[in-house]
Amino acid sequence: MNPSSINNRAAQITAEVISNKRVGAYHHMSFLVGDIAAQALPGNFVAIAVGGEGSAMILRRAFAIYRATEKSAHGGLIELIVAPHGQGSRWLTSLEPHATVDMVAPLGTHFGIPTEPVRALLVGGGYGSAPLFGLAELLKSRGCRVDMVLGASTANKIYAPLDGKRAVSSLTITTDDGSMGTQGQITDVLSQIIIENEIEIIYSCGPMGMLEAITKISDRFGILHQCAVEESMACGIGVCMTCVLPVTGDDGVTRMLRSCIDGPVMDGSRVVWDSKRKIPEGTFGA
Amino acid sequence: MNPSSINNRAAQITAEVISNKRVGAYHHMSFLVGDIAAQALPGNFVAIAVGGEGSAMILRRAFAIYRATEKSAHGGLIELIVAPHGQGSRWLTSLEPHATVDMVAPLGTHFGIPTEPVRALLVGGGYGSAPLFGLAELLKSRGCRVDMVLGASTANKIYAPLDGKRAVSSLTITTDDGSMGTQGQITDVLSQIIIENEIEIIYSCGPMGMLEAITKISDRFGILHQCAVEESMACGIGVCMTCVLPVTGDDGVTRMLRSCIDGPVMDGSRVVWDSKRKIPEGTFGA
Amino acid sequence: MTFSFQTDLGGALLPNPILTASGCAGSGKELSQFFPLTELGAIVTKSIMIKARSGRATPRMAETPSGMLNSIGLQGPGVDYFIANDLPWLDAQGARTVVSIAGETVEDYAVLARKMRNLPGVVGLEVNISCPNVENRGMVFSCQPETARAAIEAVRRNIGGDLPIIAKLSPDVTDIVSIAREVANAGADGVALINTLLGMVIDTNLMLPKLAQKTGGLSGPAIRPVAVRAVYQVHAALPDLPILGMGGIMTGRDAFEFILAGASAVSVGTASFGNPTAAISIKSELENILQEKGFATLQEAIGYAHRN
Amino acid sequence: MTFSFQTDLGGALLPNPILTASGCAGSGKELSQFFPLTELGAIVTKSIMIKARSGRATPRMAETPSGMLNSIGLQGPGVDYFIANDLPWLDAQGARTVVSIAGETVEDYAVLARKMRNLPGVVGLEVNISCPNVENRGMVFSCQPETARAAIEAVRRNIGGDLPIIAKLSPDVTDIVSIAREVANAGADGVALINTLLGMVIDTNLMLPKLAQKTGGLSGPAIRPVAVRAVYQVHAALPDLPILGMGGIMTGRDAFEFILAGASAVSVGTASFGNPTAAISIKSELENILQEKGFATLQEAIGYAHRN
Ligand SMILES: Cc1cc2nc3c(=O)[nH]c(=O)nc-3n(C[C@H](O)[C@H](O)[C@H](O)COP(=O)(O)OP(=O)(O)OC[C@H]3O[C@@H](n4cnc5c(N)ncnc54)[C@H](O)[C@@H]3O)c2cc1C
Ligand SMILES: Cc1cc2nc3c(=O)[nH]c(=O)nc-3n(C[C@H](O)[C@H](O)[C@H](O)COP(=O)(O)OP(=O)(O)OC[C@H]3O[C@@H](n4cnc5c(N)ncnc54)[C@H](O)[C@@H]3O)c2cc1C
Ligand SMILES: Cc1cc2nc3c(=O)[nH]c(=O)nc-3n(C[C@H](O)[C@H](O)[C@H](O)COP(=O)(O)O)c2cc1C
Ligand SMILES: Cc1cc2nc3c(=O)[nH]c(=O)nc-3n(C[C@H](O)[C@H](O)[C@H](O)COP(=O)(O)O)c2cc1C
Ligand code: FES
Ligand code: FES
Repeated sequence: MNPSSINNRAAQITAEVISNKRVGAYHHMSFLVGDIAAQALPGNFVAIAVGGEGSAMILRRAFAIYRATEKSAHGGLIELIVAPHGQGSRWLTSLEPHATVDMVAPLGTHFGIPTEPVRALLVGGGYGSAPLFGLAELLKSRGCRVDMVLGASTANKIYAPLDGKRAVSSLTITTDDGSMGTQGQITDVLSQIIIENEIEIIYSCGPMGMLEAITKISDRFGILHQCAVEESMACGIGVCMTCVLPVTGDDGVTRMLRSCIDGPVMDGSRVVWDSKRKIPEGTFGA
Repeated sequence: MNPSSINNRAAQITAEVISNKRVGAYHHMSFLVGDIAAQALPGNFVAIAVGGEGSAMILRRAFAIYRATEKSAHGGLIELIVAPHGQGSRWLTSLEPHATVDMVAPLGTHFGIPTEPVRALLVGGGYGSAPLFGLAELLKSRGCRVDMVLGASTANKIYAPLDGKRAVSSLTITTDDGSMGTQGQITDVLSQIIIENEIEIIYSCGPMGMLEAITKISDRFGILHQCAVEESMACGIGVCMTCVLPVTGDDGVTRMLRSCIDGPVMDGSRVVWDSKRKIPEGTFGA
Repeated sequence: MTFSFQTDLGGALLPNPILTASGCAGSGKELSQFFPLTELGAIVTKSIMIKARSGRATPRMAETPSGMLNSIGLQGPGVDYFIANDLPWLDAQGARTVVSIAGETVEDYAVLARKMRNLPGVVGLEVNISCPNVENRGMVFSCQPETARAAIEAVRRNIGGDLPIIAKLSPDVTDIVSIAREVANAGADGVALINTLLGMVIDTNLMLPKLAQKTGGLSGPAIRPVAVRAVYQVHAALPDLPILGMGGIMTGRDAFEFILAGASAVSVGTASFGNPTAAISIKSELENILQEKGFATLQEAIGYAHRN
Repeated sequence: MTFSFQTDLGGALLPNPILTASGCAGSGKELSQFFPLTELGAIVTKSIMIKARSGRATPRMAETPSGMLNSIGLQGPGVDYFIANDLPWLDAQGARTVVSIAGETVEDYAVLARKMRNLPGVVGLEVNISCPNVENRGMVFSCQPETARAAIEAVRRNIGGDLPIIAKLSPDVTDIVSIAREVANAGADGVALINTLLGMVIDTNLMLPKLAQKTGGLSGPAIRPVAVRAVYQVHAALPDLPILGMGGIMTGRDAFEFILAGASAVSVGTASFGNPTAAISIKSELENILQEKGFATLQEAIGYAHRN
């Protein structure tokens, strides 16, 4: 097993809800988190206990960090984009300002930042756009050109706030139903954008199927693809082994790695996709 | 088994919290309940689902009706006195106005009202005073003289609001620590009050130990004692058989009766007290 | 085309697959103030014994995380009172009744079965064999293949006619499939899965078991994964044996889970304590889900999770 | 007088009775970012097998009411990697380690036991016999008295020295007391109660079992009443057999329940997933409760609910 890179910056805190606004199909929520905002890097996530005292939901829910601000008017802030999907996220999005939550953050790996300016394409599906805006800013501050493609089933599931787009040179939107941008899927427009903008690296976040499809394209072009995966997680801190997926290492060996501490950001071309419900042949220990 | 008197006036409704005020150790809470307020009689109780969606608490909590008002400014109101004791009652007392709860009401038997004016003594322990004020008003409106004794461990557990006391000719208070009224227990003062006021019937509500002690006194004086018992209840509507206690019927046979539908108001002298953790000998079916 | 919600529970034809769970619906009267009993596929009575029983001492109940413990101890007035009073009332409502019977000896089951002949409105018999066998050191009948078989054989021999026999099994066994196979061979037309799990809560204030009886039966959503697993395993091994599934069903989604696992019908127990109209909501929710998923009949959905 | 929180788990002397549960603390490193591992009575490792294992396919997890299902399938790097890497790290932290071992054959247990001789920082061995026995149609070792005995005897014969052996039992049996008696006779110094209950969740969208492996182990507060019952029963029958209690312990109150039922120490599993510092809170809460209740030592409280 690969020695995992434990994110030693994580802390367990009580975070106060500062704001909670509906934006399309999502809620933009910000939390007062103190010092740990300074520790968060694009791609990291937080894990929040949901349901309150006496809840039947005993596991935390993970959310990608949309933005971390060290020194806001309130102090350290972390912002999230939450889809009210099931019981846990509905509880979270029902919280009013001043409510508090138990949060562990920041967790997981972060997007790797090239040491030299590169031409980067950021691809987000649904709320998967959340971690990309902070990344875009960081890349731009390092002199990179940043293009962005966002896709969703329909317009109100595209999360692309005005201020978030500041760092982006171009933004392409696709929706399955054509209610915003180009009708179709992200992958329909990707190749052209890669060619036109001479993309050298792709960063992505979204549903696993999308990440797999992007990997096929990035592999074809022979460019790097860092993707933030989303596996079902029980602990978020590396102790339960529920969140694994098969990843091939430098030694050519495929191992079941934890997406919470060896991820969520992983090298797309190293992930053995389409491994749901089976262990790929030849995996270490299979 | 005795054919139980099912309270056919019960309905399941969504009730809105109208107010929630701390009074001493308790919360006075009022709920908008519509038509069912008209159905409630002193001694009846309500059963409220606690914990909200996704709660690990799957059973309702029972609360005696403090007051039911058919036509308030808001429409039908039910008021409760809730002690924030454990997880369920803490959840309930944390609700803000406009929150809603799932309530089944009114449930159980009610205090029997004599057809002729009598001299009644109402005895309440802790939040057990709650159902007695509405009863006092009703008795007074029927021409009864009403005396009242309230007891608790300490002053802030005596619930006796000014407007509640209107119908009462005398109010005696005892506290274990002497922080209000006479130091001691209700039973220390009872005999004297019974004699002085020539009491003909006792109505009581409070901890089971207190009800048992009152029964001993009422039996000695040979006067009626209607008490509202509080057994741990899973359903409140007569379907689970968890809330039983042994009660001797007219036929001299002791049966395990459900305190939720054959009670909570029962004839104290018919209850076989001190039956926790054992079935009294000779009980039907034992 | 109209959707068919009908089910066949080992010969009992029911208009819909939602039943009450034994011991969780009083005598029927108590629930009838909230909805007409005819709305349900059937009413399962609390387990009836030969003689009246006081049940266990209190406390009989403890709430647990997403569940509860009970030790009612089969309180009831006995079979003759039941036949003279409760059953005619149920029949007068037009309710379909599944009578649950429980015994302490094999002979008890035989006697009770004979009493069940030709009763009005009775559509089936649930044989609760999750009871202590007084002739065998109090071992629960359904915990041993031999005693499970003996109890069911006694019922089969004595019931006469074609009243369906559903054997209700305890989950507290090493291999529930082997018990199900045994009772099927002994003549059960179906199995009811699952009864409560044996549990205990200790009152940390008194520092004693909370229930007077010390142990009790665990029910509610906490046990649902165990129940679904039992239904799935038994259906996989004995696909032709009808199953009445139960254990923590609170919503139509939960009922659907049992149907997919292989239940032909489901019982709603603990849910009714928290919500008197739970069974009715579950019924309409399940009907909606089945139709949304494109099933034309309930029948098609039974065991659907076993496809590959 | 100072309060004594010490416990003796079948020969393992621990400064306090709070341990992690096997498979719920990673390699130790992951939790050590939240608190020093020396704070706990001991760290129980995930079950170590002879060879590396990829574990089961995903999904491996489903949340359930007040619980969760998992089918990790004992993913791990194998015993040699463990001895070379994880154990020295734990020892360097000063952690007391209880190594959990798991095998697929009786011989596996023998081999693993031999490897456990003279390891640094190891204070005990937990023998996870809730594993499928490949030589016996995949039947779980601890589900049959004979196979449970065989596995523990193999460890006893091969361990040498006086490392305490704790046999970890599955609750999915008809009679857990008889299994506990069997492993005690076979040489176990104590028992760990309980492992997870076999359960299933069906994904009602996919209409298939949610876990790739279909069934999984149910843990968390949902199963606590079953666990407390098992501890109580085994302590009542075998009062001298030390018990490591677990199953849904979330708070100090819950831990106290297990101590009162008869556990000499407790393991915290699923609670750590929802709260990385759960074990530490539980430890201080339990210490407070014991003192409030007037116990001078933990020892006095063990099995206190059995008094009469
Ligand atoms: C690394 C990571 C980042 C995430 N970022 C975001 C985000 O920025 N915004 C957002 O809205 N959601 C995000 N999610 C998903 C989020 O954690 C919840 O799964 C989602 O909100 C549904 O939870 P629920 O309680 O509402 O739904 P339920 O369906 O009631 O919850 C389901 C349970 O299933 C598990 N589960 C099932 N499928 C998944 C899955 N695909 N991913 C994670 N858990 C699953 C959950 O852990 C939980 O135990 C992220 C998940 C991960 C793992
Ligand atoms: C007929 C009746 C009338 C009541 N009236 C009032 C009232 O007016 N005001 C008030 O504050 N409380 C009243 N109670 C008590 C109330 O129902 C709750 O038991 C109490 O609020 C504690 O619940 P909890 O969830 O906070 O505590 P927890 O201790 O977390 O809840 C405990 C669980 O134990 C059960 N339980 C244990 N002991 C008792 C007991 N003695 N009585 C009832 N349930 C028990 C509860 O049903 C629940 O399942 C009444 C109870 C009954 C049965
Ligand atoms: C209070 C109570 C009483 C019960 N009484 C009986 C009974 O008399 N006979 C029986 O076969 N099962 C009895 N059961 C078990 C239920 O019928 C059912 O099998 C179990 O509770 C699981 O379903 P649930 O989780 O929906 O309640 C009882 C359960 C409860 C909670
Ligand atoms: C994700 C997970 C992995 C587990 N892995 C193991 C294991 O490797 N060996 C073992 O003996 N028990 C294992 N268990 C069982 C736990 O050690 C414990 O017995 C059980 O979960 C009950 O305790 P809990 O409710 O506190 O989690 C595992 C449990 C979980 C939830
Ligand atoms: S979520 Fe527990 S190891 Fe990743
Ligand atoms: S509380 Fe269920 S019968 Fe009384």
